[in-house]
Amino acid sequence: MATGYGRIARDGLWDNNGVLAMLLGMCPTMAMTTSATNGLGMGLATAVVMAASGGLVATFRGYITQEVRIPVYILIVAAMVTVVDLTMNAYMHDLYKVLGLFIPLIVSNCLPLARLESFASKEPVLPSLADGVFMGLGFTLALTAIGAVREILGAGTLFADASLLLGPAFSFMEVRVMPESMGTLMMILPPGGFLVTGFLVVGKRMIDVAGGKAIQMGGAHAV
Amino acid sequence: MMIETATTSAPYTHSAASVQKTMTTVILALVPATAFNLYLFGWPAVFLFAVTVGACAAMEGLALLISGRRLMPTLGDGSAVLTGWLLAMTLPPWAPWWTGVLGAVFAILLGKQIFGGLGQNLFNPAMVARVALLVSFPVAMTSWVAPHPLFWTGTPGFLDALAITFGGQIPDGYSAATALGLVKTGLSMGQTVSQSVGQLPDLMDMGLGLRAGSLGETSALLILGGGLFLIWKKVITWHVPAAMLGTLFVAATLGHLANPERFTDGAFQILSGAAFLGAFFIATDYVTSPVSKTGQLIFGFGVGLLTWIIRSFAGYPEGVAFAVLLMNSLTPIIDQYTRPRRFGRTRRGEPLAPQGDK
Amino acid sequence: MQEYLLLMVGAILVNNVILARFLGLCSFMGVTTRVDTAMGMGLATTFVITVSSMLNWAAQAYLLEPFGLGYLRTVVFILVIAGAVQFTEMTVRKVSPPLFQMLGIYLPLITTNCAVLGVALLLIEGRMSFIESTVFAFASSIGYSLVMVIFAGLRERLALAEIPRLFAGPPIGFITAGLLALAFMGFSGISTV
Amino acid sequence: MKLFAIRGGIHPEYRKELASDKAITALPMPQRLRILLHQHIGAPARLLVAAGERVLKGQMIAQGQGPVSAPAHAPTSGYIESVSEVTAPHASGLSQTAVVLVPDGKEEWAPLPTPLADPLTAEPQAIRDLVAQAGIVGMGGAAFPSVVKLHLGTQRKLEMLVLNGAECEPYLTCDDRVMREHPDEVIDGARIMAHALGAPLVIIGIEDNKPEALEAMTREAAAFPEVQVRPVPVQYPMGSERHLVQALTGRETPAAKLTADIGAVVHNVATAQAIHHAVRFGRPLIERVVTVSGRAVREPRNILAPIGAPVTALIDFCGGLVGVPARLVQGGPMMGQPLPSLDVPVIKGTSGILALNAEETGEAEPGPCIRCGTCVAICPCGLVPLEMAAFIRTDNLDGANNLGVTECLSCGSCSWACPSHIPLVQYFNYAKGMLKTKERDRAKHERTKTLTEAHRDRLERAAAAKAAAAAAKATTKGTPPAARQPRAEEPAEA
Amino acid sequence: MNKNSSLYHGLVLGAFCLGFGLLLAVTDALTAKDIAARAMEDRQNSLAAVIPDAIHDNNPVVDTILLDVAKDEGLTVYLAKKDGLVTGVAYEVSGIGYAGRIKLMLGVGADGRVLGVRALAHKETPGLGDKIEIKKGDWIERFTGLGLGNPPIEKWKVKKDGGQFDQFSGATITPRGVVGAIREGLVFFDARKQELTQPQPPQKVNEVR
Amino acid sequence: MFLLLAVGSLTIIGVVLGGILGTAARLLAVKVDPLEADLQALLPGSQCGQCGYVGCAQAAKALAAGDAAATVCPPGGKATAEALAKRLGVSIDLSDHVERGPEYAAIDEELCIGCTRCLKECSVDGIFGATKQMHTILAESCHACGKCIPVCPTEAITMRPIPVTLGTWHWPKPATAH
Ligand SMILES: Cc1cc2nc3c(=O)[nH]c(=O)nc-3n(C[C@H](O)[C@H](O)[C@H](O)COP(=O)(O)O)c2cc1C
Ligand SMILES: Cc1cc2nc3c(=O)[nH]c(=O)nc-3n(C[C@H](O)[C@H](O)[C@H](O)COP(=O)(O)O)c2cc1C
Ligand SMILES: Cc1cc2nc3c(=O)[nH]c(=O)nc-3n(C[C@H](O)[C@H](O)[C@H](O)COP(=O)(O)O)c2cc1C
Ligand SMILES: Cc1cc2nc3c(=O)[nH]c(=O)nc-3n(C[C@H](O)[C@H](O)[C@H](O)CO)c2cc1C
Ligand code: SF4
Ligand code: SF4
Ligand code: SF4
Ligand code: SF4
Ligand code: FES
Repeated sequence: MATGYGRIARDGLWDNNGVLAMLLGMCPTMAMTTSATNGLGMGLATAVVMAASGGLVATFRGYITQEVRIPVYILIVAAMVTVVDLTMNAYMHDLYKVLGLFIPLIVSNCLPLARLESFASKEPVLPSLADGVFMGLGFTLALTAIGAVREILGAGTLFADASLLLGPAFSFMEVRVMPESMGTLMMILPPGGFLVTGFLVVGKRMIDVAGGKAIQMGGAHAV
Repeated sequence: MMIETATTSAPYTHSAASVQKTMTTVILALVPATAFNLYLFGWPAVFLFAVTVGACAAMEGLALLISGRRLMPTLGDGSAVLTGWLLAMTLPPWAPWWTGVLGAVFAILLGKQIFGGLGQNLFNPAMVARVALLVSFPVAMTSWVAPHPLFWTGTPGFLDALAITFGGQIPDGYSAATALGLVKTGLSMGQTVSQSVGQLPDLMDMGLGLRAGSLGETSALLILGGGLFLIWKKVITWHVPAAMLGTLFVAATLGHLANPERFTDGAFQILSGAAFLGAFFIATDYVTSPVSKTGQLIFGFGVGLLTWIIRSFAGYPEGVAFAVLLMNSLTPIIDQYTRPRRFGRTRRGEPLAPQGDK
Repeated sequence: MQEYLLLMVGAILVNNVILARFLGLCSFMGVTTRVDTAMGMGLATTFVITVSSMLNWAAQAYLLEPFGLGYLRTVVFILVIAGAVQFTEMTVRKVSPPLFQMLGIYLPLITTNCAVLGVALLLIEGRMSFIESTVFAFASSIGYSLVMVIFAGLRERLALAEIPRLFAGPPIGFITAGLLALAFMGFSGISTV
Repeated sequence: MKLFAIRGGIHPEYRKELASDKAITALPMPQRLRILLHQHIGAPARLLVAAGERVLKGQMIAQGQGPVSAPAHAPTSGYIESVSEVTAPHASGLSQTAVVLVPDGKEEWAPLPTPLADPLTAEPQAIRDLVAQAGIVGMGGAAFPSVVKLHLGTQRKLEMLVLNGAECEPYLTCDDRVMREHPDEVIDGARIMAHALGAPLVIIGIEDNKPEALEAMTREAAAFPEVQVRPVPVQYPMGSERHLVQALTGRETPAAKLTADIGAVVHNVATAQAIHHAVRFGRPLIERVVTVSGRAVREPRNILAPIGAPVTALIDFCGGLVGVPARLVQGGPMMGQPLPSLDVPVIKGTSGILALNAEETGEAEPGPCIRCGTCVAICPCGLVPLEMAAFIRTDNLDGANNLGVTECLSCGSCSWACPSHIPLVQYFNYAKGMLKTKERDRAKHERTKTLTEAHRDRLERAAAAKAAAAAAKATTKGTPPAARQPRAEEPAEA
Repeated sequence: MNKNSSLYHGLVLGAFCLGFGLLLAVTDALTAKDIAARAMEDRQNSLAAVIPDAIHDNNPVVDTILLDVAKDEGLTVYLAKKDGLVTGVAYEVSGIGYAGRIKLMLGVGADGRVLGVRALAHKETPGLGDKIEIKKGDWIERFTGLGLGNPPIEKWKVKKDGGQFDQFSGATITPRGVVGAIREGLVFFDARKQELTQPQPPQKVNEVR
Repeated sequence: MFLLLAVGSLTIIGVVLGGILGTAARLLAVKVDPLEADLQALLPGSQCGQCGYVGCAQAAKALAAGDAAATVCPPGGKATAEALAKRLGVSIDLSDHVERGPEYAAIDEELCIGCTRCLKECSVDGIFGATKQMHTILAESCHACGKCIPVCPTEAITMRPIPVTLGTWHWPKPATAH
């Protein structure tokens, strides 16, 4: 499938974007995007896990039998998630407090597993690592975008609390776009997650169409 | 002589029915209640009504332009105006102008045109807008006023009204709670239903509309009249309204009998909130309700029951809008299971056993 | 009795797994093009969630908690779930090939259906008893199935509608789901679990 | 007498008053008649005459072939000018083989089959023979060879013959006029049919918007206890045989079965009249009553027209057209065929020629379905037109088939009522056509498979035979080699 | 060994479990101490907001007693002591908000006045009910210094219910829940004042993991 | 101690689980794939070779293996393609599938020299004739495989569209204009 790292990067970030094109990893996409900061944090944590587990699966793929492959992949993802969880708790505690709840849920995010099945189990270590990184970054991009839109429309801010996630140096990112009283609450409530994601997929399509590409109709599972 | 050939098959005669006529009839049925209520709530209500209806028509036109369709047959069918009209009738009459505009965006763009326009939408556009506004702006959407009829003393004049609708400030001293809101707040403060209901206008006044509420909420009797007109005109049938109001009444009565201090009675329930408007004008929306009569009975039953449940147990004071949307979501499934029995077949689709000789 | 009822109502309607807790969304978007498929997926998932929640409850109560192995929770849970799922998959493949063909690649993906792990984690967080947690898991998956079926019905109608091309497919699915979530917000406040 | 409700149905504007008071008048013999060889359901008739030949009135000019077919006769005496392709009175505008007859004005009768002296005691087969020879087909619209239906009593125990005098289509008054002017002939024909069918009872159902016809028929039937005349409510499509039987008897014909399976055979009143003529006088079906109506016709009338008369002649007889009509229709406005031009001949099934103006057709540009449910409520077959149409629009023919599109009568009620003017019936006609095409393709496919297998078997057998022959040759040396001559059925190659 | 035997699959999975189990165990061993320390800091930080530093010289996080209350697990009370005398206590209280339970940490001085309140956890609507967080506004600070007599108990309500505390515009349920929780907390303090301020010697030191 | 317990318990879970799964995989394995047989039944069976495979059986094999698309069989047309796609559980877009309308082969009487070559090609025995005599094709049997065309030395055989008759005509799909 992929030839060269440029292709992998393009696929992960845009063409085959996990959220906007493949419609995978929907749960954190909806649940963790009440603000741009949350989306960014969740995305980055997922990217780390995806890269590590992609590399590991590619390394061990010779030993994994068909019958037990899913449990093994999951075991690997779960182990990576736990390692990230423990490490962050111990050494990046402020960040952990923001993301803490979300991290265990990376385990059951479909995206890492889908990539392990379709990429890392067939490709060598380095491309698998790259695929993990770029798919993860693409995921981050999408989540941040969704979070940004929801946050702006819903609360009137952008990147609120970014300094908690990224450190005080990043407090310049925290912007108030409009007064809170104009916030459309629905956008940060559950319906907003679906609506904004839907519109962002349309946005991606418009860009693709402007770029002369055909509209992508299905998600990862459309046969 | 050549005559247009083989483009459309028979029949070559048609009933006089048209979409435009249907929508116009519904609007006509709403006129008395609307006029009376606009009088009751004065200029701010008039402004908001105009803004909402105008914005809905404008959004419809905008969507048609964007999608490159012709404006006329579609814009002229009256469905967008009707949506706007119904939406305006469920807003707090003195709500600021932007609720009408944003409501039009929710109703026409999000609720209708994204799905492909008239007939394609899954959810009732007016109720989508109403609920989206309620969820998004709980403050603005729950600020009610008592009736202040036009030209009475104490009623805001034209200029004051401009300030209310376009300045967004309801002056102190006007606000009042709706009947349902009062009971709900009462309950959450530990008052019993009878204590709260004691503070309410009596049922007669509720029927006439002399109380706080939206345009479509207050004068239940005029709404009823409009509804009966629609039934008479065969625009709607009795199934949805009867099933909905009946279920709501029965559920409320049973609850009231079981625990009068916790649940209001049946008459109160069907006369308050948007029950009548919902039963005759909203739950009956063709597009989003089942097509068969059995389906409509089930639909009405569902709306009635959910309305009572949401009003009695859930956080929001208003149940009809949510109940309608919830049942809208079940409509395709209801449709699938309530198809009529085909001629010569059993309900399950097998051919009938021959009867007759022997 | 009443508390179980409230627990169930809460799990099915108020804090619906899909629409309020955002769990299991990939299958929600993927396996809902037809009502019967959605029903099949709902059944399979209900089975997996209920069984694996019981097993996970046991694992928590008799292994992780007594020995202070809390950090292994995620790993152990997911292994139990993976086992339960793959066992179900093989059974379905054998017993009902048509169902297997319909559910296609989703059966293995039940493993990564967040709803399964999510419900298990919620049980532990809520410190529920065995009965409570079983009731909760079952009710949650009923809520899951309910919304799956409703959504599938809506999508069958969408398939017949003239959706503008830019919105056809996933976007209109998301928007419909958003409106469905909006409708379900009507239940908020019924019980506060 | 008790009547039973039928599901759905509509009440269109009937506009029968345009022609109902006009007595049946005979059309002056036109210059040319064009008699189609295929005026009925079933196999086309086989030509018996050639150009240049003279034929006599009532002479058979084409013979039915196969079990379901009907002959054609010369409506008058004259010369066969040619046998040529002419535009058929059919929506497709395709052409069909016709015998072009130039009348000689002599009206000279050919020898006719001997009529039955007392048909009511005759052998049923004798009646059926006469009906078959007379080329009678159902005059209620479907043009199904009547003799086939008269066989229904041989396998089944029938309880009644139902005579269909509903004439529920708007505008049409030909059956009404026949019943008013010739009630005796209709009732006699009905009794003959009942006898042939072995049905003890005749029920004549007439919509109660035809009081004169009811009165005349009731009066005439009084003499015969086994004949009942019953008014039925005005409700389109009361004339559909399954619905008429249901209204009269309360019995519902099971899907994929005939009304005969529940004891009733239905015939049209004009068919009864034609059978009366055939059996009592040996006369073939060579003319029929046609209602020419519509507001675009100057003077609507009921015309007794020879089969094969050009539609133009009928229109001219009515004083011509008023302006350009929006629609020209053969049959009723609900189920009729649009005519490609006025230059088509009258056939046995032509009950009406309508020229309708735009106001009458009420056609408008279709809009989207607003799911008003009207079509569901009125479909007399309990179908869901809106859903079927949506499936067909999205090319999901299987979906429409599952919902029963093939059971749709094409009665047009749904299209008539649809406020969005969706051409529902056309969707269904299209789907039915496509499904039939698919079925034909599938059958062909099966046939190809069988043929291929036969071919392969044959080759194998031939190869085996050759090998055997070679072996035999090896044993009986010296025999001269058989002349190898490939025959068509048996190519020598393996 | 036969790649298709059950044992082989078992061993493969087992091997991976072994390997990753080891990895996790090691990670846990390495991080456990730090995590515990972080947890302690967290607890201290949250207590610091409701118990001013000035009034104690002990570590309230570890200086706790367990009161048996109607709830099954008992209520952990953190004690602030100066020179061995209890100067203040802190414990968790909760109220019903719009979307569920709101958990608060309430600090009460020995004199029965509120030392401070902080929201620990809640699910209120962002933009409406979340103004009870100190991050979103100082509303929660207004209780500091107040006690049951000041204002009188019947005024410990939101204004809408006839009390003296402001609700937020558009959200009454959340503040009602919070005010109610604090009121109940103070009533509890009154009722159990003896036990709280003169704790019995066998103090139960809560193990912090 | 705890470390041992952790690693140990996890390993045991893993071994047991893997064992169960391995066993289940073997016990529950679905033996033969009935797909190929089903697919072959759906193909015309005329072994015409237009698909590029040696015959229908090979075409079915390729379909089952996923090497061929559902549209592989030209003579089968849209109907076969749909049936194959349904059996394979894939969705195909046939909207721009240009289908040659139904056709049949016909022999030009003037040109036919009666060489009998075409006759041998036809797998449905649709061609009749004898040596040196004019041959005819039975239109009802011909399934338009076209194999007879290239072998004809005088190019007497051409494909003709099967004409629409009153019996096969049907209403066109209404134009959707809104
Ligand atoms: C599209 C649009 C949306 C608005 N939404 C809100 C809103 O959600 N809440 C609100 O109070 N005002 C809203 N406004 C109105 C302005 O923000 C208005 O200035 C404000 O209500 C003034 O009230 P304040 O002075 O109390 O903030 C909106 C205006 C527009 C044009
Ligand atoms: C919708 C519909 C309406 C019909 N209306 C009439 C009618 O009014 N009169 C009539 O004789 N036949 C009518 N028919 C045809 C009858 O079903 C039936 O074919 C006919 O009465 C049989 O008699 P025949 O064979 O003598 O024509 C109608 C059929 C359909 C499907
Ligand atoms: C989407 C939504 C979220 C809400 N969230 C809260 C909340 O977090 N806290 C709260 O007290 N009320 C909340 N409410 C409740 C309403 O604002 C309710 O009308 C109000 O609390 C009742 O107060 P009132 O007596 O001022 O009308 C919410 C309402 C809506 C529609
Ligand atoms: C009886 C009747 C009731 C209607 N009710 C509504 C309604 O509640 N909300 C709405 O937006 N449109 C309503 N409409 C208008 C129209 O059906 C609606 O705009 C469509 O849902 C848009 O596709 C109604 C129309 C009719 C005929
Ligand atoms: S045309 Fe067919 S679908 Fe329409 S009403 Fe008549 S029978 Fe029903
Ligand atoms: S009558 Fe027309 S608009 Fe009404 S439901 Fe049927 S198809 Fe739709
Ligand atoms: S093209 Fe079709 S008919 Fe010909 S051999 Fe291939 S599969 Fe068989
Ligand atoms: S195209 Fe030729 S070879 Fe093929 S079936 Fe027709 S006649 Fe036979
Ligand atoms: S991320 Fe939750 S199911 Fe896919």
